[in-house]
Amino acid sequence: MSAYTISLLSIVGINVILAVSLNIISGFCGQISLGHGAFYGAGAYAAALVAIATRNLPLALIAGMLVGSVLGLIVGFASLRVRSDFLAVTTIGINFLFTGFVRKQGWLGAEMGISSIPASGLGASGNMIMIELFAAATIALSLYVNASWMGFAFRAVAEDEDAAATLAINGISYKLVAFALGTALAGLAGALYAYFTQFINVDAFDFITSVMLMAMVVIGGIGSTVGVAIAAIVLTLLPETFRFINEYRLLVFGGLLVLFISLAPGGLASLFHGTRTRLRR
Amino acid sequence: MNAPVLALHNLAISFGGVAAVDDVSFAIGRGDFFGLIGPNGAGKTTLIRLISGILTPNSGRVELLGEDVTHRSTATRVRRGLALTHQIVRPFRTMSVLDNVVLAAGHMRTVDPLRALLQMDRHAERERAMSILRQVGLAGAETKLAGSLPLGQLKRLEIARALALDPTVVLLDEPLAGLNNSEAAEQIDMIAGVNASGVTILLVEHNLEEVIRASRRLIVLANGRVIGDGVPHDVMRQQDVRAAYLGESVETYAAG
Amino acid sequence: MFYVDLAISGIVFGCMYALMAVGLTLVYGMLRILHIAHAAVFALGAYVTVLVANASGSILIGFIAALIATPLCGVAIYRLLYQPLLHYRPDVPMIASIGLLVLMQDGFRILFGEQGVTFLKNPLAIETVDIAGITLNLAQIAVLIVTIIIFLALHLFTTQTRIGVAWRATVSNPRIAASFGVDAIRVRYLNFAIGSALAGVAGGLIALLNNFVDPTIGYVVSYKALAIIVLGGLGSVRGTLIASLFLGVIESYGTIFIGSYLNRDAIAFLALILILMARPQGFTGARTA
Amino acid sequence: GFQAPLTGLAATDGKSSKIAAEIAIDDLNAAGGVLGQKFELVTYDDQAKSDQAIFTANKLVGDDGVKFAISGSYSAAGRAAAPIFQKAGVVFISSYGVHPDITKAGDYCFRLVRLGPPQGRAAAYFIADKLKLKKASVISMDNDYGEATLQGFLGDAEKNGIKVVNKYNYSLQDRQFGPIVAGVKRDDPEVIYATGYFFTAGPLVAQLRAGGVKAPIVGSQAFDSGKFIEIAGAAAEGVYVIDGFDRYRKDSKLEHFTAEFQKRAGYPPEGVAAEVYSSFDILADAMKRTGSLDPVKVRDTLAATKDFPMLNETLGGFNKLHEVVMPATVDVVKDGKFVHFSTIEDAKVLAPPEE
Amino acid sequence: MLRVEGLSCGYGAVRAASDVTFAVPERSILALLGPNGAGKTSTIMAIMGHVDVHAGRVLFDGEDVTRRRAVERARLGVALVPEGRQIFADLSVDENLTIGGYSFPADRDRDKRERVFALFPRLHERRAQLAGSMSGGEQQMLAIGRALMAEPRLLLVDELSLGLMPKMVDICIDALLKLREDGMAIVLVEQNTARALAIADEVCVLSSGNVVFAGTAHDAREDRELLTRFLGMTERRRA
Ligand SMILES: Nc1ncnc2c1ncn2[C@@H]1O[C@H](COP(=O)(O)OP(=O)(O)OP(=O)(O)O)[C@@H](O)[C@H]1O
Ligand SMILES: Nc1ncnc2c1ncn2[C@@H]1O[C@H](COP(=O)(O)OP(=O)(O)OP(=O)(O)O)[C@@H](O)[C@H]1O
Ligand SMILES: [Mg+2]
Ligand SMILES: [Mg+2]
Repeated sequence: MSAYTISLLSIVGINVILAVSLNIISGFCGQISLGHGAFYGAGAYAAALVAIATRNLPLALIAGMLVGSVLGLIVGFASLRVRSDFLAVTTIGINFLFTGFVRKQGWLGAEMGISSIPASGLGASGNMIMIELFAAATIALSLYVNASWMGFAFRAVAEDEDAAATLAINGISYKLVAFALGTALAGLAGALYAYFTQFINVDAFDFITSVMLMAMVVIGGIGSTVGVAIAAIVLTLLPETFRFINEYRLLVFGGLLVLFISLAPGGLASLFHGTRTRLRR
Repeated sequence: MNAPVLALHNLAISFGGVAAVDDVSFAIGRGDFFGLIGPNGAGKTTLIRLISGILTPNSGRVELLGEDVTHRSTATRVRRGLALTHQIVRPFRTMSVLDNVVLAAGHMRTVDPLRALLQMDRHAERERAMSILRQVGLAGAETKLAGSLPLGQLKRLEIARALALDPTVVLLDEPLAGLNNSEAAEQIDMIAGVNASGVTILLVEHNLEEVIRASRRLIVLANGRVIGDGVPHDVMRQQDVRAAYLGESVETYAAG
Repeated sequence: MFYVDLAISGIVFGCMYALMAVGLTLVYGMLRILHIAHAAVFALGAYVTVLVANASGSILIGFIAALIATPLCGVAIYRLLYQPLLHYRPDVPMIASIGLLVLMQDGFRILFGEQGVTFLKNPLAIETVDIAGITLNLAQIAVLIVTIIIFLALHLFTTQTRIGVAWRATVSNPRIAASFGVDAIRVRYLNFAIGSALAGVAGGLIALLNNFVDPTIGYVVSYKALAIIVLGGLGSVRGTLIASLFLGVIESYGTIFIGSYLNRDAIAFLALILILMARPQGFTGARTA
Repeated sequence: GFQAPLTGLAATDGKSSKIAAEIAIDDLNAAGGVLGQKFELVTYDDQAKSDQAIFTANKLVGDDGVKFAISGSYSAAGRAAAPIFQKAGVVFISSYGVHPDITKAGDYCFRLVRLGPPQGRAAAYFIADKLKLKKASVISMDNDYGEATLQGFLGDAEKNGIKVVNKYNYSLQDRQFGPIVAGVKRDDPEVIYATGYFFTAGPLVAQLRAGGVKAPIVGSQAFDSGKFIEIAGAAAEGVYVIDGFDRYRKDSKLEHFTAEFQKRAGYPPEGVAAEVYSSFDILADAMKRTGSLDPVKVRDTLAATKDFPMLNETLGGFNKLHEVVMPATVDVVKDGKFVHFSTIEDAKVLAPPEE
Repeated sequence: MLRVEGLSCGYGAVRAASDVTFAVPERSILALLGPNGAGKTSTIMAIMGHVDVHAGRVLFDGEDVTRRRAVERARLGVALVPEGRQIFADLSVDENLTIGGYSFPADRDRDKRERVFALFPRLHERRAQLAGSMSGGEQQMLAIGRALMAEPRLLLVDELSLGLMPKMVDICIDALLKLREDGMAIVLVEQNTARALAIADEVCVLSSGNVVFAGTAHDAREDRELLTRFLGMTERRRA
């Protein structure tokens, strides 16, 4: 396998984790978040610092998850107060706040980022295999959550929180759990990314990253784990396959995005089975 | 009367100057069947919202099973044995009828997200949901999306969900609206059956005939205040109740 | 004096934001879609103004051209992109909208060059006026005046006219509004046309202010305007103006006093989050328009 | 192999880079190539982003099997790519990425632009020594280039007796600088030092002047673009650019390049383009002198290069870290053109770091 | 005024009502009755133009409006009291009424508004309240008042008495009778069968989407089988 393929597969795995975890928050629990990049970044920075300090891979991964989920819980608490249609924009704010904060923090490398993150010690292919294993585990977890009573309750909260309350489902705790779980996974993805690039810079976790992740969720079919995972793979590889067209790349990409959503608004999942109705307002 | 399951003490709330509920107190004993009537805008729905915790009162207390729940969330109250139906129906429209009820039947599994995460099996809940759907007359509709049901059936779905919670007290807000006479009669018989099995009922209705037939005690609200309270036939003889509520139809019902 | 200068520059920022965001508010109020491609319409307005002004030699003609091009573009976006997606969750059209923004922005880059365009003659950015010791250039004054006019007109339109009420009724329940003779389709076209025209004017004015238009000019609009319409209470014209001015002034002071801890965008969003924590319904509450 | 940001925020410089690279390759091939072999250019878009650069670097190394790579991109991309080239034993030149880490990745990595800190130091030296001004307001942009340059400037300002009254910073999306103008007006400095790209520098300078600020403005290298003058118009007059590009110098190679670039791009070349062109030039020169295409040998020859005439300056040589040692040109805008103002030769000021 | 000929309607592949035929002349009330899910709402909404028509025609004043949009039908003089009220929740009571009269010039707006307020004084008390915060019955009054603002020639009422107290039901029924006298044609869906039959001229009964009775109200009142099987009236209750 060439180094190029390995690096590509690594990013694919990371993006799968990110998209599937965002789907837990936005798809299952209905909390639209356009700030997933912030949790991803928080995980990456936490892992980078721990990795440099301890050179211990498991510790760094755990640190990434922990910081991601703690931040997620804070945002979750904040989100409880805002009206649901404000949430998307509030989370955009979280993303800008995160990048704006990091840019000015000397101990986080500020504009310069953090480099010389120690290698995982697994080698490029070992790294890639680890990432894929985590991606598979994330997908499995997501499928399980959806099949469990938690997933069932998520759906109720997503559709009508007040009505859910009359069935003894406490929307607040479910939202918090969704945020904590989704952002912990995003933190994990960040940690894996830090090991993958060995150099992180806040630009990798900006608003555009968050938007791309949301695009993966929507294109995959909101709420469908498999659809979202496939979309993450496709949306990561697609721009690569037409790398040769260079400066027309974004143009084509934007065009395809528009075209796809116009033709299959229910996402990939709806192409396979009739989940269209679930996506209706 | 045995120990009250639900007691209201001087409840009051107002919206921008309008006193929607004004110093309301009463208590419902276990197994009782209360009717709550009153003119449009009297404050009945508001009262139900106060009891269920969707609204918090400006003053007064709500006691459920002897415990002060005035500042508890709706979910907590439901966990303690309260169930309610909405006047303006609120099903989970994108779920099947069955799932709507299964979710309610599984409320013990979903009280806490972490416990919910560890559980998958829905067999028992499905069985129970099916039998409740049969009870409310929705058998055959279980696979339909709740969003496509006609209004009359949505009213039944609301009741089915409430029953699936296995409640001690049920608050019903106009469960008969949108049903024709015999459907309404069936429905009220069904509710009476539920009451007979020991569940306490508080019923808000404008279908007087049925309320009077089914409830053992009637409370009349007007402008947020209780203006009548007692055995249905006695209350309906009160002049002010008839004036406020019945207008020209007084004769029709006086005969009853 | 310094503090007054800062306040003035904050108000100019605020007016700029208000012009960028008001079209977005209208669209959001009507369709509950975060119309991110609004930023591309805005950029289109900026490009058309500059290019036509340069070709014709008159800035006014540039603005007129933008006022023709942007409504057409907005209505086309509604008809071709959003209308078929109205029955889906709002995130679906939002992502389509983002796709369109990427497409259009890159289209501008390829069509008009990555170097951007500049007015050949832009006296408004150069000539200044001194009012009580405050120096403003003509472009800034134009921004202030246009903002006042537009917001007054819109406020009166949405609250005082029957069309305005119909507009809000369509927001609330389009089917039933139609049952009373409110033509939801026409109202929506009108909505997009007006919202986009405002974006076009905003684009032209900001081109004047910066004396420069490049493909990323819409980028700021695409996210900051979102913060503004949320602060304004989503769908509220009055709220949008208040929120814009507020953010403008906060940013203006913020860049000077806490600029070394947080950048300007972060300051704006910090303000947004803090305010939403205190007032979850934004500045003007949930009422539309 | 060549990578450049063809899309995204940095697309302007990316396009210039790409054209310059194409001219360089055409010129080299027209001259018969090197050692009988023609050059082949493989270009990828890295969007000036680190993760994209990892792909493109890996693709260049793995799929295309390039032996020599040049980056016409910013630091983030260069930093991510450098270790990959280093590991693969590919000679890598960063034409204008200013972050120190790029060359720290290893001995295969070179840089053809002055690092941020010495650029800032040069500015401080120029202000104190040539302009003889003592009281400065500093405006810097929020990115690694801005930050690095600022640090260099602040570090040396005091030494040169310059008092920095106030520091301001802005982000690359900003085009309106009202608060900064207000602040500078209050500071009433003798001189303003600013970093920025043409798209921020143009509006910034115009607004400073419109706001009534008269103090001379000293700009960083990235001011260097005809577009800057176009945007700022008359306000650009008298602005100094440190480490500028002396484009009207009499030099046949430069004249040829300028003409060719103008033809292909439709606008005159900036410093960025010149740097990219020279990157190819110097690499080919090293190959010729080595007499072989073996990357290890070419690397060593390249490291030993002395007094090589680049388009913008004459390269003195590379230091231990493969950083450039060369004098700095200062341009000034006059009658709507960048013209040569002076040259800073002081080796101590311009010395790149050794580690 | 209104003729419905062989109308079949539904939602996509779902058929809600088939082959419905009836006519409502000026100055008359047609009661559209039937058990839950019979297709009454669907038929009403198809007449208004909100539900897909699969077959058949809707004629208004002899003119075929089957392909017309709802807006155009509204302008021809059709108004709707929809099932479940569907008032404009974030508009004030006054603004809801404004929309009711939207198809007509504003000049007579005041008179019409006064008439509505005379019928429902509660609405007058709450002119500025947001409609969404009104009680169920108040919203129903608003829905009726809104339709009256249109001064329609054809009024479609889906569940007149829904959520109204008995006194208010009487008031509304009186109002309908008066409107009929003024020449209006009315299609009335009502679950209180006895009251509906008492005021209707014609009756159409649906069950599971099919017409099981069409004829005069007089005939319907005499048809025991119909009353007990489809209209839920038991002997006890008729007595
Ligand atoms: N959020 C609110 N803001 C203002 N007024 C309100 C609000 N909620 C309720 N009201 C008013 O309070 C009064 C009581 O309303 P409530 O819904 O309790 O009446 P109700 O007895 O249920 O009437 P109905 O029989 O019509 O359903 C009404 O006049 C209503 O308009
Ligand atoms: N949006 C929808 N999508 C699919 N099917 C629908 C939809 N709305 C209604 N139906 C179906 O159409 C049939 C007729 O419904 P309709 O609402 O017309 O009945 P109705 O006679 O008005 O009943 P009710 O008295 O309960 O209001 C029902 O079987 C219902 O399930
Ligand atoms: Mg009520
Ligand atoms: Mg119906």
